[in-house]
Amino acid sequence: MEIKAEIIHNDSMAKGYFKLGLACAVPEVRPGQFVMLRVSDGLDPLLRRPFGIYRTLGQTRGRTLGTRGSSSKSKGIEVLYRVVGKGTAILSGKRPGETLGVLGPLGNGFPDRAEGSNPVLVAGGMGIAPLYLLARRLGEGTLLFGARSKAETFLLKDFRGLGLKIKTATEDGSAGIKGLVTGLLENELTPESIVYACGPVGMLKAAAAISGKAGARCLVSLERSMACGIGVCLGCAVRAKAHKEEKENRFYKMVCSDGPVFPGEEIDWDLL
Amino acid sequence: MEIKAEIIHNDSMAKGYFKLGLACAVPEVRPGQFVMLRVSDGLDPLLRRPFGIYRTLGQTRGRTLGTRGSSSKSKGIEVLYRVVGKGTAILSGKRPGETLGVLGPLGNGFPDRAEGSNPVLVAGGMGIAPLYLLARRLGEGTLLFGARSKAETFLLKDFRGLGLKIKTATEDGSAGIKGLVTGLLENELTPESIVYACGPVGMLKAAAAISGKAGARCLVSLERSMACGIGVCLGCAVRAKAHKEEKENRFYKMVCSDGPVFPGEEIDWDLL
Amino acid sequence: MGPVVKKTKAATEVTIAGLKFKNPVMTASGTFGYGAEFAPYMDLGRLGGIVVKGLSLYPRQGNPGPRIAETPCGMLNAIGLQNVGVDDFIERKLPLVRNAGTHIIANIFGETVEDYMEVARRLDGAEGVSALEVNISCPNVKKGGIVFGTDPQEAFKVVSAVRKSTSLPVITKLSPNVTDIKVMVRAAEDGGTDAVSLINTITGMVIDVERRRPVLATATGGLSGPAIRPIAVRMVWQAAQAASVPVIGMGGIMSARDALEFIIAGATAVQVGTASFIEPDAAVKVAEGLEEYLSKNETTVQDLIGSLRTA
Amino acid sequence: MGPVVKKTKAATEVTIAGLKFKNPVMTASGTFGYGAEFAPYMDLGRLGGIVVKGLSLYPRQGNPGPRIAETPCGMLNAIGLQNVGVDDFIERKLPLVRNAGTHIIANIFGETVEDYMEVARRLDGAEGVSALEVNISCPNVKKGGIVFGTDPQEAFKVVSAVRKSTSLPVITKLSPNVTDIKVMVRAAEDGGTDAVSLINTITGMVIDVERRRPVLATATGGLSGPAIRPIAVRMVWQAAQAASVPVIGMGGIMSARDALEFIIAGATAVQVGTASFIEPDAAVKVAEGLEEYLSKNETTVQDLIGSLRTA
Ligand SMILES: Cc1cc2nc3c(=O)[nH]c(=O)nc-3n(C[C@H](O)[C@H](O)[C@H](O)COP(=O)(O)OP(=O)(O)OC[C@H]3O[C@@H](n4cnc5c(N)ncnc54)[C@H](O)[C@@H]3O)c2cc1C
Ligand SMILES: Cc1cc2nc3c(=O)[nH]c(=O)nc-3n(C[C@H](O)[C@H](O)[C@H](O)COP(=O)(O)OP(=O)(O)OC[C@H]3O[C@@H](n4cnc5c(N)ncnc54)[C@H](O)[C@@H]3O)c2cc1C
Ligand SMILES: Cc1cc2nc3c(=O)[nH]c(=O)nc-3n(C[C@H](O)[C@H](O)[C@H](O)COP(=O)(O)O)c2cc1C
Ligand SMILES: Cc1cc2nc3c(=O)[nH]c(=O)nc-3n(C[C@H](O)[C@H](O)[C@H](O)COP(=O)(O)O)c2cc1C
Ligand code: FES
Ligand code: FES
Repeated sequence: MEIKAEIIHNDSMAKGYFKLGLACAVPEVRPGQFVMLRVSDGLDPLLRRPFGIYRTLGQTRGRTLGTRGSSSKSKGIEVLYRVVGKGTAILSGKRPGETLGVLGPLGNGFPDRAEGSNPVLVAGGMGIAPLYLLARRLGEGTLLFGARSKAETFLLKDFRGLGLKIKTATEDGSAGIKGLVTGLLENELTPESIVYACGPVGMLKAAAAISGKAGARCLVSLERSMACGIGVCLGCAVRAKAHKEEKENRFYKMVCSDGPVFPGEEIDWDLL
Repeated sequence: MEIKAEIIHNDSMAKGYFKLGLACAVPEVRPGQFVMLRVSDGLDPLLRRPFGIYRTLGQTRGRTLGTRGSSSKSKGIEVLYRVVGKGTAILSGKRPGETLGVLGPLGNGFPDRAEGSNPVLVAGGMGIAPLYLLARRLGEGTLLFGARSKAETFLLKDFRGLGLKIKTATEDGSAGIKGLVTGLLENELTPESIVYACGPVGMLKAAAAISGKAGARCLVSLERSMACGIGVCLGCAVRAKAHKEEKENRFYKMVCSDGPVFPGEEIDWDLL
Repeated sequence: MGPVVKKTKAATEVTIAGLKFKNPVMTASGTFGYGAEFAPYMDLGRLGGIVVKGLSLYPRQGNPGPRIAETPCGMLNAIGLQNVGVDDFIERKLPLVRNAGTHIIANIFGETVEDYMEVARRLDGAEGVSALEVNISCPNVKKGGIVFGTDPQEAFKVVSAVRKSTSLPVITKLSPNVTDIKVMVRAAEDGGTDAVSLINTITGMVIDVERRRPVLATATGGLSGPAIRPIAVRMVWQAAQAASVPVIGMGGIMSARDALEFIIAGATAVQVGTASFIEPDAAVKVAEGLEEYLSKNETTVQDLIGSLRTA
Repeated sequence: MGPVVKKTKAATEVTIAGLKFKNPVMTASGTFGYGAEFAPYMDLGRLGGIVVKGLSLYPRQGNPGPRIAETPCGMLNAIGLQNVGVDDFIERKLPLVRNAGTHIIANIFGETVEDYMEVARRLDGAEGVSALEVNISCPNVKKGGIVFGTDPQEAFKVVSAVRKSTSLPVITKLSPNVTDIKVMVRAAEDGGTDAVSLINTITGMVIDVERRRPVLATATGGLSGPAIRPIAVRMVWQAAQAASVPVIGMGGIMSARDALEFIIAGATAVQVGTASFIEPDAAVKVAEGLEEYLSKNETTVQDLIGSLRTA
């Protein structure tokens, strides 16, 4: 599952936003799953970085790479990322032809859609990335996109034409309505809605609360600093509401192996 | 003196050997001086790496760089290096257009040639690099080059036509005589000779001993792990023979600031 | 019986407290789960041993998050010793690895000497446990929270109590947060330990300067990874000089070269910790690299142990 | 006299033992020579202070080489406290920096308590020395080589002896190689110190696995650089909680962000060490970055000191 993948492309989409294509044979990817990327062969930064799988690539462009596991369904993956710190800065300097260590796909991703449910996707900024595969699979419903300003709406490009209605909210009002994306959510919900949310923690918390009030299910995709990505370091814990009936009665869930997608009501947002 | 220099070229000369051109305005360089290069902006590797200045570049090829200090004599420097570890491996992956931190020129280099002396340059492998500027300045004398095999003789290319006789010794006999370069030295020396040597420490020790026996002066260029390159960490100490007349009567000399060139008889080779 | 065939001892084989290890490379506690989690990434049988996550008498939930932070060439953790508890381990985790073809070592801890004893007792009969590793880097609740592993008398008490509670070999895992590691080695030996392992993590802290808060919810945590390796090698070297029992070395091992530093300094075996987070099969790669070094240098681990020349 | 003009205190100003520092960024002993060596690279007057290379009663030659080794995100050194001796310092080095517009702090050490006292006495009258920093991480030859800085009683002795030998402010520089730094803070305070500074280097070792020898000629050396920063921040935080005198923090500071960790943890000032080897003007850059942070956040160093919220 640890693969040295050749970089197919690593293109700037907008200032500080990049689209990274990796040639690696991966088993079927569920929407919401992620990979751990090693951005440097050196010892600093030491840990891998987690990134959602944006989409799978059927055909590798550029040179093809001899990877193991020939029964795999796709020849590569794409990741969208924003430069926020040391690791993503290093990543943004990589060029096609270089190789990166990839571990994944990891995590459980989004559960299959329940019969008759009415999907509402809620994305905050870069949080839209793990929702693309889901949107494509669903092929209907609504996508609510929140951003700081119009500049970030380029992230919506790939989502147009997938069959979802798209509504936008920006903090400065430069695109869509002025305000938070959770404002849009309130008007969108029915008890048949199923909400899929990814973005900043404040947004997720609000989405879970609003959904709960409307009697709708809400699935949130969480982010947490990770060391291993495979459930063994116990570093990426989030506080869950204790369930008496559960055998281990664990307070803590691991974002990497129990998630990264959780039912919103399972999370103890105050103790997160 | 700390300059961000743009890489003009970083070309492989042979397997594991590179020629690095840096666009940086440097004051006049004395043969035998060196620079400290920062091979990574990150924290690992932490320390700069020392490299002899192979030659100065009158004209920068490629893009020119706005550097400070306009009274400088040259617009760039060239360094020859061999990949031996982590730092040089990272360096070899750098491409033209990237920038590197350069500190220098540092150290004292070779002293001016004494009247009537007969120069004999002795180089072991990559140790030839700091001798190029010297050879060009001298324009006469003899260069004795020692290498493992013929494969390394490409290092001699720039030295041809400078006016020096060149003699080669290889360990496997694939070029020149079979044996060590110090073997050549014995036949070359007269009391008027002045020997300039750079290479592995065993070679330098032998060169100093052979020169001493022949009554010739010998100047050796030493290598030592360095942290600062400017005489303040006191990390690059070599053992010198104590001189009673010297004020501080120091046993230890700093390769970076007292050297890297020392009279062979000043070094305590057994305690080095 | 047929003729006696003299078997050549494998170059990588080592013996600790009567246990034969096919190679001296184990995984470190808390960095390899209960073992089975890593089966998809490697053949567990290639390992000298697996030290499982620290076990307590009852399940522990661990600390609130954030529990980890990256540091220059290292990481801080404050997991809070989350674990399923010794009974659940025996019932549900151990069966998954007991036939993996490697030694399973149970790392144990407690907040009182009695805790340690009871955990040791419960593991005593457990099929498939080869040895106990006693983590003494835990606060002693009865002594006002001072850490067992920083006070030689408390260390002695806990080690001798465990020693009396089990027939398994006992490895004492030492804390590096002490002035003189040799004193701790002696305390563990006096307590009857069969081996010592070190180093556990070094206490550290990272501050988020924008929020003016520690990054970890618990303020401080344990530093691990290559950043601490020079400190670990030094302590293993000091411990090996003081110890009459075998020493197991760890702290920042990322490669076979790193493992060799510890062995040459005096370690009979090594453990690979943080590296397994970055490359799940890091420990197997270390074992393979070690084999390569041995055959290239025509030597054995046995000959390398403590072979450091300092004169 | 003219009208009294109330001066606004600069946001970066701090006071330690009655000395005003224009900013809280100094250079660390042993990493900045005697100061003048760095004049070509910066305006020394931009620094809060310069702590010079450790001075002993007589000149010292230092250790044989190799004296340094690189480690992951750090370096080991065993310079052996090579220095020109206190008299030569006063005569030849001090005049070069005494008018640089920054505080010159003399770092001193000895092998006996008497050594320390005599060095302190000779510096007492020296024009241009603002304070003494007493390095207690040295082996006490009379006590069989145990380090002054790891035994609270010995630390107390040396600090109180220096205290009596000088009218200059006394800063005690603590060793991190101890179980409990708070005990050492108290010993220094009992000895009459005006401030404590920490951390000095952590003992470490690197082995050349091909030669099976330590890389350093002295086997072990002192670890510095970003690798140790989490340990240093933790110790400074602990020291600041225990101390009633100001704390000066250091260990792996490479940037203003790093310096802020120490200040928020409770340090009144910081020292930049290893970073000056990599960028000669690192300390000035730290001071500049600090100014930027303060103006961006509209705050002062004074308000940041110990502002860590842990609840
Ligand atoms: C499951 C999951 C999926 C993600 N998907 C994406 C994605 O598709 N696109 C994208 O741009 N980002 C994504 N992120 C966030 C991404 O992991 C961080 O932005 C990245 O790790 C920052 O690394 P850095 O070195 O640049 O930042 P630094 O701040 O220098 O990193 C320091 C440490 O903090 C961790 N860290 C910092 N920010 C985050 C964060 N938000 N989440 C987790 N760890 C963090 C780093 O991994 C590293 O260990 C995802 C995170 C998770 C957990
Ligand atoms: C004055 C001087 C001039 C030099 N000129 C040249 C030159 O022109 N061309 C060239 O190829 N090499 C030259 N060297 C050697 C060069 O500095 C080393 O090869 C290089 O530092 C190795 O770095 P690394 O990270 O690849 O190796 P690593 O072994 O990974 O380095 C680890 C540490 O050891 C130090 N180190 C390792 N080898 C040496 C060495 N031989 N000398 C000094 N420090 C070393 C490194 O600087 C680093 O701190 C010179 C050295 C000195 C002191
Ligand atoms: C996330 C994490 C959890 C750990 N949990 C334990 C534990 O439960 N018991 C224990 O004795 N050591 C524990 N350790 C310490 C390691 O076993 C090891 O001693 C230390 O990390 C140093 O080795 P390394 O640098 O190779 O990681 C843990 C370390 C880490 C990083
Ligand atoms: C090469 C070197 C020499 C040092 N010499 C001294 C010294 O003479 N006296 C002293 O008190 N500390 C000395 N130190 C310790 C530093 O002052 C500082 O405490 C330590 O390096 C940690 O800070 P840093 O990580 O920023 O370097 C020295 C450190 C180094 C790296
Ligand atoms: S990142 Fe290690 S358990 Fe989740
Ligand atoms: S490298 Fe620092 S003194 Fe020479």
